[in-house]
Amino acid sequence: MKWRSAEPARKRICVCLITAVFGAALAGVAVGQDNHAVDEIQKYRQMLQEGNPAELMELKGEELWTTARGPKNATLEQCDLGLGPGKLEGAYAQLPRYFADTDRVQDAESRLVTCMQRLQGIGPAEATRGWYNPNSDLEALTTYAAARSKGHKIDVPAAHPREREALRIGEELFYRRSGPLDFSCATCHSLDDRRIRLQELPNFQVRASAQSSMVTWPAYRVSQSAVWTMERRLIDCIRQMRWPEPDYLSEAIVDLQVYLQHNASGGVMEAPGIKR
Amino acid sequence: MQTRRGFLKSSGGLVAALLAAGFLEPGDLRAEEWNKAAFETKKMEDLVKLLGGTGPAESAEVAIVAPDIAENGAVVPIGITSKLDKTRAIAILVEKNPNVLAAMFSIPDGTLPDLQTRVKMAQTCNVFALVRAGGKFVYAAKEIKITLGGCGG
Amino acid sequence: MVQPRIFLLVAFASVAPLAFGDEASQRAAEEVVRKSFSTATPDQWATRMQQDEVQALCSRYRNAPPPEIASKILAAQQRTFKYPADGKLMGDWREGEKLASIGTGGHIGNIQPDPPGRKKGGNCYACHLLAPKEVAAGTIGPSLTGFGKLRGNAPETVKYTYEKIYNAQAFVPCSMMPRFGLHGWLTPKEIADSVAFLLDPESPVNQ
Amino acid sequence: MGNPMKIRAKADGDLVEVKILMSHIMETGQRKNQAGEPIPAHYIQLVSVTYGARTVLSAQWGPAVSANPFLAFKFKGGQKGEKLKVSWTDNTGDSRGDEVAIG
Repeated sequence: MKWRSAEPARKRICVCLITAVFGAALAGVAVGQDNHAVDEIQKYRQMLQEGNPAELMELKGEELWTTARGPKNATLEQCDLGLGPGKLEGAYAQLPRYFADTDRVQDAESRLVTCMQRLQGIGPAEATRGWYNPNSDLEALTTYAAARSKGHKIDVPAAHPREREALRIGEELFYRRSGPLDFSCATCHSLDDRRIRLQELPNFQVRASAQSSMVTWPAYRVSQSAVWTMERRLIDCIRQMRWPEPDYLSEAIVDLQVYLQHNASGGVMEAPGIKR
Repeated sequence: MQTRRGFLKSSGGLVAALLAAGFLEPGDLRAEEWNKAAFETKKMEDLVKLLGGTGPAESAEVAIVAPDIAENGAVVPIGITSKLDKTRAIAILVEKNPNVLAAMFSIPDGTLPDLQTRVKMAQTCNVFALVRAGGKFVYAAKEIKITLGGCGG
Repeated sequence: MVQPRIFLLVAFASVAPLAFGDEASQRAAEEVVRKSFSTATPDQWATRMQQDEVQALCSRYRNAPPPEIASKILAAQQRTFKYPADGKLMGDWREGEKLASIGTGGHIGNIQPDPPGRKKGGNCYACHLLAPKEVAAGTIGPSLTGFGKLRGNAPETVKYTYEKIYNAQAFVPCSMMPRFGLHGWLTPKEIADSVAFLLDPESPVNQ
Repeated sequence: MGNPMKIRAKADGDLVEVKILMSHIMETGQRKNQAGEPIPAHYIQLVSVTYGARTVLSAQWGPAVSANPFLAFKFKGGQKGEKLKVSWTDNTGDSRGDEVAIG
């Protein structure tokens, strides 16, 4: 509880600065401009909702899921994403979670790689090759899996000791500052109602805000003309922080997702979303 | 709910379908081939001339439905409606793109002059909706501001 | 300037606190970081992953250090300033304006690195409103519109502005703002140009 | 041959509302890759939507249409259960056709 006091205190300082130093009138002008810009951006996003190209990735993922592939010439239909073999509906919303058979906490993508290896005989190197290229197989499968959780509540209680440990590490990583810009995830994501440029930023310390973000990933990013999964999103946030690139499917990325999904628990999945 | 089946594996059928459309008038957009020259024009007036028309004049009967601000120039949603009788063709132009023409549509009888698509914009500028109705070219304009979102890198 | 510790109603909507943030958790997280960034070169480790003392403390205290830690950070950071060789703390606002919009430079990794030598900017607009004409201005930090108009550009103000950009944590311990000068992200000359963008009466920030 | 399209066609009385998403990179030919080499142009040029023998929309596109193009329009006279066909051809000669039953 004690660490939560940080942001309200900082916000108060900001408010003091704006009103005392710059004057209420000036602040008022700035807010007026903001509102028009924000309204029009809302309109922009609403128009994009009409047709989300992520549905094309969903289609591709479905085809990959149901097509026999690999040395074992098998489909992924018996893949166990946590609710049992072949039980796909709602499974993504409960990830990451601990899997006894691999003795690891896994997110959707790392679990899909496990399934590809065990069911299809496709090794991790092949399964993940070019994963970050637009429309990659693994991202398509993840998008398909996430879409099969539409309407399900995110539910990551982190009750298992290993999940609890991942949550502890995930929170630690969220606040970890380093590099030439002193950034951590918290730099952009621990304040309410803030924007970077015109992009609103979720505050992952606040449940409702964390939910509004996490329920829409994976998402089609219009600036990239591609669907990004949460793995990709996090790896790129870290790139923007000017850190080195973390490994795909690495423990750090899974643990961060445990923290984010835990905080967003209760949110109803709407993925795939569409974003800037 | 939705059925889907690929039916066309080569381009032959498409050209035939476009030829069969019969939506064009002589000297107008040519259905049988992509109009390379049209997509190389730099100004709306030049495009209209190329298509055999004059003008165009601004018309309140044509409307552009689009946000004032787009968060990314790579995807700008544009809706166009025309209240003019005999609207036979609609084109979307982006004033400051390297080539001005983004897309043109022919509107056969029975299809409403009301469509939506998405275009790329290199920078803040006017978008034009060019309409050919009753043999005349008219247009509507709307400025759309392209902003930067996100971290900037 | 030490932040008051205040509890607001936000706690209601906050996610159930974990009350971690102890040294053991921090050490465990570092272990995971070691394993998870396997492609980082030794140089990248040293310059981008290894935490300095301030970064480690701010991480541990979730950017709200207790008073004694906060004072320690302030004192140490106030000794870090370096100034331009020519002593001019106010440069060319036009150059500062350019730097405020540059968000590229310094990206590494295999997926989307910057080309070598790509110019680094301050990217001020990511977080601050500056010239009112720029619609796409962020709100992570306070609005700086009219900064010079309101404060003037007396030598103390110029010096304060320079030092604030050079090392924000010399004024607010664990500030979110990058320590642009300390890390050499911006050169003293570039910081002076940014000062001019904020303070010069001709700058669009003050129009 | 390109990837499948996503087509929605919904009849409301006599009026059919059509929404189409196509999978295509729509590369302009004016961008460069990380090595500084130009990325060749690759974009859809011709689009046709047919209902039986009747063409209900045809289009010519340039590289300024966004990646993974979206197209929405309405036409009169379509019947529920009947087929609607959408096809495209790009500048490399590749093409794709898909069909959907009007819902």
